[in-house]
Amino acid sequence: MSTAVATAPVTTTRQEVEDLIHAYVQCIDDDRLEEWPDFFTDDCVYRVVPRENADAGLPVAVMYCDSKGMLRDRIVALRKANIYAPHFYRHLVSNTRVLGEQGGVIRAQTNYGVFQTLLDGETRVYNTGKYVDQIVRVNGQLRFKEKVCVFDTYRIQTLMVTPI
Amino acid sequence: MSTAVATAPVTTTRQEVEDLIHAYVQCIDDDRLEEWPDFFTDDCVYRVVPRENADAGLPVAVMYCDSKGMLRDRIVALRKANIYAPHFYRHLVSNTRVLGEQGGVIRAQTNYGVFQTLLDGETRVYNTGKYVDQIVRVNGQLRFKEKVCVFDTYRIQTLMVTPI
Amino acid sequence: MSTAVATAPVTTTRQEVEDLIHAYVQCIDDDRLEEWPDFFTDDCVYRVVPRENADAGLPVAVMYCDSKGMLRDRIVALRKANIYAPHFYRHLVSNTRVLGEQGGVIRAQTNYGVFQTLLDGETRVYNTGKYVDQIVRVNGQLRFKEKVCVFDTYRIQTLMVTPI
Amino acid sequence: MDARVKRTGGLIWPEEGVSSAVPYGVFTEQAVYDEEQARIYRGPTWNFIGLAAEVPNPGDFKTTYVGDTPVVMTRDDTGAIHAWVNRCAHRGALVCRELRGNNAAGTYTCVYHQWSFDAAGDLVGVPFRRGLGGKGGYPADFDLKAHGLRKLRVEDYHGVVFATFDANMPGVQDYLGAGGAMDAHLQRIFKDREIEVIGHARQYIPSNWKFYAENTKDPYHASLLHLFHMTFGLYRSSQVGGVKITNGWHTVLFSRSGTDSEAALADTKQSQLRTYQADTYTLDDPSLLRGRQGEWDDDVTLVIMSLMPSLVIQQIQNTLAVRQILPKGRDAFELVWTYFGYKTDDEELRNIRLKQINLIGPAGLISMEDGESSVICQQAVVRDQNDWSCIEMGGRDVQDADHLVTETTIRAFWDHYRALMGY
Amino acid sequence: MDARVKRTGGLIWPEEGVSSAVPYGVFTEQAVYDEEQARIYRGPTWNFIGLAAEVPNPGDFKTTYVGDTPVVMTRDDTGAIHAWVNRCAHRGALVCRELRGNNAAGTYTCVYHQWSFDAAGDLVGVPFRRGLGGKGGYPADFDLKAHGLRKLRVEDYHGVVFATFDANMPGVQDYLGAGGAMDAHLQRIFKDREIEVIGHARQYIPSNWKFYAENTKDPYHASLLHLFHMTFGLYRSSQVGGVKITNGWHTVLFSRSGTDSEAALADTKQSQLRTYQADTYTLDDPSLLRGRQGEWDDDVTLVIMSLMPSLVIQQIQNTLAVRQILPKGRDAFELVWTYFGYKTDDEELRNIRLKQINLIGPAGLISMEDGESSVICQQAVVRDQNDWSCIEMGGRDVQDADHLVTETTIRAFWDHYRALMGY
Amino acid sequence: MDARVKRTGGLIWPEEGVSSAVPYGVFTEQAVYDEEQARIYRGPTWNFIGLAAEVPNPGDFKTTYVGDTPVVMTRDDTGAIHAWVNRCAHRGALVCRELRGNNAAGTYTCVYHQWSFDAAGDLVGVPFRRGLGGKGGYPADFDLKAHGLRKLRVEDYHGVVFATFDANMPGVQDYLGAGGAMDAHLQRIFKDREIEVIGHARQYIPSNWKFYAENTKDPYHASLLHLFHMTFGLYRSSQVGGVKITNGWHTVLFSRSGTDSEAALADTKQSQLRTYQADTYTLDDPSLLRGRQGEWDDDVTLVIMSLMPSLVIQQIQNTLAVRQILPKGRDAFELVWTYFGYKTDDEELRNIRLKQINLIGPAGLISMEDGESSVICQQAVVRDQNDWSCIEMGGRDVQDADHLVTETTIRAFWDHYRALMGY
Ligand code: FES
Ligand code: FES
Ligand code: FES
Ligand SMILES: [Fe+3]
Ligand SMILES: [Fe+3]
Ligand SMILES: [Fe+3]
Repeated sequence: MSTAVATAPVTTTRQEVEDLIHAYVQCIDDDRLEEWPDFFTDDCVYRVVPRENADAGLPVAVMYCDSKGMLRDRIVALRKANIYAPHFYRHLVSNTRVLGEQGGVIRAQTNYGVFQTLLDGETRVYNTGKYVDQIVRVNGQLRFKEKVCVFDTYRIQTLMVTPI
Repeated sequence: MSTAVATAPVTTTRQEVEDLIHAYVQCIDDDRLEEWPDFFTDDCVYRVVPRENADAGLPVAVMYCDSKGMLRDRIVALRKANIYAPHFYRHLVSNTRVLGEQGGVIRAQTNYGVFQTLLDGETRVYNTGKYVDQIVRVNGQLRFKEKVCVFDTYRIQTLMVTPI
Repeated sequence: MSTAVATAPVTTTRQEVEDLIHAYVQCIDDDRLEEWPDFFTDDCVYRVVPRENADAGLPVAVMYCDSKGMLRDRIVALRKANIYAPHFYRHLVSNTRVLGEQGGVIRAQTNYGVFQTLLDGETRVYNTGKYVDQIVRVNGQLRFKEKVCVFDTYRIQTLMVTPI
Repeated sequence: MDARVKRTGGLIWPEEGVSSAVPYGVFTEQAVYDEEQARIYRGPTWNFIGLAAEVPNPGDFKTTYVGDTPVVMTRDDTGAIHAWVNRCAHRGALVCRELRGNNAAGTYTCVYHQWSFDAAGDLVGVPFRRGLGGKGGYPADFDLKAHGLRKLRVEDYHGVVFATFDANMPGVQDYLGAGGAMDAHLQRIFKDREIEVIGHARQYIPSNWKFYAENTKDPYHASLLHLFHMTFGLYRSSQVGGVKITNGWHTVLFSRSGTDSEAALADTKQSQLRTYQADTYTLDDPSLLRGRQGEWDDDVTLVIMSLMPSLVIQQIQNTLAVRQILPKGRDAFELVWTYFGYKTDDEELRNIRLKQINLIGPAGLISMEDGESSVICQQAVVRDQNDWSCIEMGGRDVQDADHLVTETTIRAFWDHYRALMGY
Repeated sequence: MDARVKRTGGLIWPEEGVSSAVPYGVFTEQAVYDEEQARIYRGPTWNFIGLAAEVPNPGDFKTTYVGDTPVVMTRDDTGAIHAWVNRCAHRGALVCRELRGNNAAGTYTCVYHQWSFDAAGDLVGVPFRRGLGGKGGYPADFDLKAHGLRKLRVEDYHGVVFATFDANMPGVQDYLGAGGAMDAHLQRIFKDREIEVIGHARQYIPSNWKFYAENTKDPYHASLLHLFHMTFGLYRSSQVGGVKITNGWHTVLFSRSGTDSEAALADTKQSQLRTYQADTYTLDDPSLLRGRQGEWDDDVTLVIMSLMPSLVIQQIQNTLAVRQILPKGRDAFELVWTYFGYKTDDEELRNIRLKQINLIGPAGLISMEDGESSVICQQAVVRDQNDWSCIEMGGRDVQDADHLVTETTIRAFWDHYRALMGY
Repeated sequence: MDARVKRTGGLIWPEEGVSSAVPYGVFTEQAVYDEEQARIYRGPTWNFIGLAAEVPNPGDFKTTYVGDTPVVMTRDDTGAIHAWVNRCAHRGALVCRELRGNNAAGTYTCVYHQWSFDAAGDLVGVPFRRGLGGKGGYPADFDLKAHGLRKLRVEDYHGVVFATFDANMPGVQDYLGAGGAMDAHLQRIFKDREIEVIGHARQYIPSNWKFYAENTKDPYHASLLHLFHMTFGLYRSSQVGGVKITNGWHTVLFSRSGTDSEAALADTKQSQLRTYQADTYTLDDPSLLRGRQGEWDDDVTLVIMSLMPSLVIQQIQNTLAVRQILPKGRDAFELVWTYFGYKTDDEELRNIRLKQINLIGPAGLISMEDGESSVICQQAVVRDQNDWSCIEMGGRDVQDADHLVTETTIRAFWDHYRALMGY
């Protein structure tokens, strides 16, 4: 890659980050949720934060996991424990921007929209917001060290069970 | 291209596939539908499949064309024959992923959302889903050999006439 | 960059235009509106045009600024003068296409969707359309010489104050 | 005509027995809609709830609606089909929350407090009935038998399953007219045939369900709205065909391709219709229309059976489908398509059926236009609840016809509708 | 005040003749809304349907509404303008399904069964009238003349086109007050001028249409809501201006920039208002406000004509527009802007008009705030249908004023509204 | 049971005093909803409007609702808390248009005409009151005092703030039952504790608010709907716990983890419940459940206080939250969560509270299921307004219980509801 990196580092990096995010999103939308935790590092932090709190500087997140184990537990609960309306997501992501890289940690930001379809077959705007990510390389693979989803749609329709 | 290809084959390919899909989508949104069939090979397959059937392994598609001629007939009918409410589409596509290449056939997957505006000037979420594409090179140009649109929004609002 | 440019000029350019548009959109969505005018040249033209007029060849735009000063005045008014419901935008942009380059002016087209959230915390499809841009280089930076937002959603919900 | 005021919705109707006009308020008034739910969908009618082939195995179930009441159709381990209102007898939750599936255990357990019911809707289990550790629990006189789900009567007629809220209904065959045209045509498609469901499609149409009822009973529009019908002769008012009415409001509409009488065709050409472009309009790939000839030996190429209030059965060329009409309020309905073929289909024939869905379905080059026509009617009748439509093609009476230039079938519908509604 | 109960919506109104207070239920009750459609929009009123310049040529048409009834405005080949309800006389479909266009053939054909009507709304053709090959067809006594579209009376007054459902209305000029202020100001803009439509804009506002009616008749708010008006003196309550009332509820509001009386301006400054920052608030590019002076020799720089129930005509600096108010239910209305200039405009003047739309339109630095004020009123009056507003600025009576510190025009509106509604 | 017809919504109720059944129409009829707003939310009830800690400083304000009426809660510069209807006394606009903020000036100025009010809701300023330059202005007898905002009575009870429209209400402590279980449990959490708001969350749930009221008063469902409760013993019907009822319809539900009686646990295991998988279901990272033990010395690990009509206060393990229930029509309500801790929290404890929100909130592994259960009830009761639910767990009477196998608390709710509504 050296050449490419030399000639257009940012471009390349944006490409890579997009590849990561695209794979992440497809994994959720294709309902391969068991693979979802693998996009994170073992000591990851995953937070889904209402913009209402983010703007007010309040710490409450509706989902807050500080280990890959907790991510797995979320999925096991979704599969075996929780009661909610069957549904599927469709993510549209856009304008991924690499904000910087320091000590091997890449900071990136991406807009997303999640469109939810319930069994009635209607699709609704369920959740829009931005990903604020810290990404690292683990054996050559990019992984989320921290992923914060700050969502605009702080009036959640009924409930949230599937990760964003 | 050799250098670029050598240095970052996947990246380049994703670029190209995105270019194809972007051109395809723009063609529809700009209402240049007469050009739409030219994005396909002569012996193409185009299917628009409700997720309800795809998940159940049932073959029914709401649109199913197995030749470029049938694609043309769709457009002629839309222009000259069919009665429906005037409208326009706005596609947003995202996370195109190249899944593999074999025997000159590139398999790719892309999320899409179609936002429809009727003459009242209101825009609604009309159809979200994913493109599952098989793409080949015809005189250096990428073309769809097979395009399957699996759509989440299986409760179709009124009708579907414009291709997805 | 020469190598990259040499090897894949279009790709590279699309990258750059996307970088510009992504930065532009993020600036609005992050409510850093004071920086928004800086994405334009001093003698810029910014027009937000209902598709109803564009299709009929009528010149009326709901926003029409022909100088960077007018863009600044829009933001000052939004901050200090105007009365409207507090809200935020989330842009999703897609299929940026570079249509050509002539005399240093790059013509590009991009689909966008703006999702608006009011204080009730609900997110609605507020405005979809396409950017038709003329872009130039100012001290190595890409800037909008002309930006025309042709919007499908010509029935505007209540009012428009934040730029698209 | 004279007119008489009717209470519900304050509508003014033509005098008794005149069905060639209807006040538009019947499509807009909430009071009318609510009364329809009581007097029609829960009244003396058999409502389509599915094909037996949708629940082939013991434990299979499907959720659907009768009118706008959610119901579940189940098959128990004896193979019998049941239907019950999808509302728990405890505190009202939906008992069944998927579109369809198989319930191996054979019991349907409400998620809220885990009351469980069998396939027939009888209550078979209640957690903590006797309390825990001697505390709490249900009263001693609590009787499981008194807390079953609300059951509907069900009949599987040649694989087409109907349900009714009315305990005193005659059987389905009597309901649709034993030995009549509807019965004959239904048997023509279903009797002794093993069918196979090949897929579904759904349209949500912002229009009153009765506009669509009119549409499916309307031989007049088929030539005039649908260019594909008229130009390619899939259906033409000039063809040999007709309409048959059974038990008041069920109707069968049929025609044979390529049988246009010279005289009728001549008259048609004279009319200079948008939809008739036989000489100029062609297909680039005619394979769409190249179906399999003579699948039935009667050469009938199009049949539309309108089995009120909630079912349309179609054969158009080689496409077979049932359409379920689900009212969703005074100004919307959902149309649920279930396509099927026969177990005996060869691959080519199966592919023909799949291809012809390009003609008939939500994106059907023909049928999409029926959705649109329903919508533009609803949009136009926002006011003038007491203006009347004009349903006089083919006369003002109600009777079978050996031609397709009539609205008699629509008059039949309104006639019977008024009787059921007490108008 | 005394109060009297009124039946519709159970609202309690101030005693007869007192218009300085209104029960908020008038903005929220469905029964009130429905009665308005009958007594106002279909009652003794002339409703704006478009500018003659929108249908310049024979065959041109435009779809719009009177109240919430869809209507079509057409120009026939003699040049005459017609209007009819957009509902087919056969079975109720929309006859015309585009926003606007030209119908070369001159006939309007319903897509459903191809009944065709001429520009005046008369039925001119019916397919298969005599049947096909001797079968079917309409009854012998079927009379085309009896099945025309529902027509409205139309009048083109100096290029502004109005329609009414009321056969007995006097002409438009009498309706708005012959020789009165409204008539004079309308003629000032339109009489003997060739206008050119330069574009449209639409706002959908979740508010009752009457909140916007109050707003456009309200000289009081203009200085206090709109910083741009007040700070840049486009409009100031301290300027020379006034309000004129004609035929009960039509009102004209006008002012002249740069004519502020010392005393009034001094009082204004004292009030310490958010909207008055003349000394501190400046524009980076003042070209926005640099219009063309003296386009009219009377130096009137702002005129808002509120021509009830559905039209606002404006001149603000050099922007010219008509605003059509379309009620969309008790809690929403659509505002349709049509901007125009004169055929005689030079390029610079035309560009000025286009630029000033930044001030007045859906994104107008001034007018956006009128949309917002309507919405926050609707949001606030969800309950307390019988609490009253307070409309006492400038007194409690109804009369013309030579100043802008009054709500007399709003009182005039309610006065007349109550008369029409029988409150 | 006997039954008696009730006028509103035409519902048929069980005979007087029987609360073990409710007609489903109470969840669907608009007339019932409107009457609730008048008789309950604006009737003899104290409605939660916020925590005092949400408006800690003079000038702080917060917009919220009482029922579906928009109100504002303010703190004036003396530190007193006020509440008033958020509707301008002039012409009805929302006075306050943000969620929350600080109003340094201390005056609330309506944007429409800049009438300004103080924190208590009194009118303190009106622009152009005496006109401008001697013209216009308000009548001489115009009295500021007569045009204040509509005020509610407010009481700050240990930092929990309530408001009422009813002037004659006893104090909050009497309302919830002085010295009773509710009072004791509320004080246990709030009395003499400095709390700190750590964030908010909102759910919009398409269900009638009373389905959620039943849910929060329902010890029966907690073990049977929530696997996490049952499997991990956060709550189990077999634990030591109980329910207490005060002043008719306020209820407290509490339990202690790890106190399951052998007998009760044995009965539970026998029941073979989906939600009980103690032996097989484990967490990969148990830190979620590793809270801080003994934060309170009574070892109560779960308390749900349902303080009618609009508040739930919870302590579940170490999560502390108030939930405000805001009806949004007959078929929707909003649930507003406000999470808090104590100023004295160490960092670890604060983090525990944040982490346990994974259990209790819009995405709570437990509480998400309460939202879902409310929705599926609403979806199931579209028709059959006069079918009855069955609320007989733990008997048919209303009394405190020392166990959790009962619905007596729900019966208490309906009992009191009927009294207030006159059913
Ligand atoms: S509602 Fe079904 S078990 Fe309680
Ligand atoms: S509805 Fe217009 S022609 Fe039949
Ligand atoms: S409405 Fe509040 S000041 Fe006029
Ligand atoms: Fe048809
Ligand atoms: Fe204004
Ligand atoms: Fe619960």
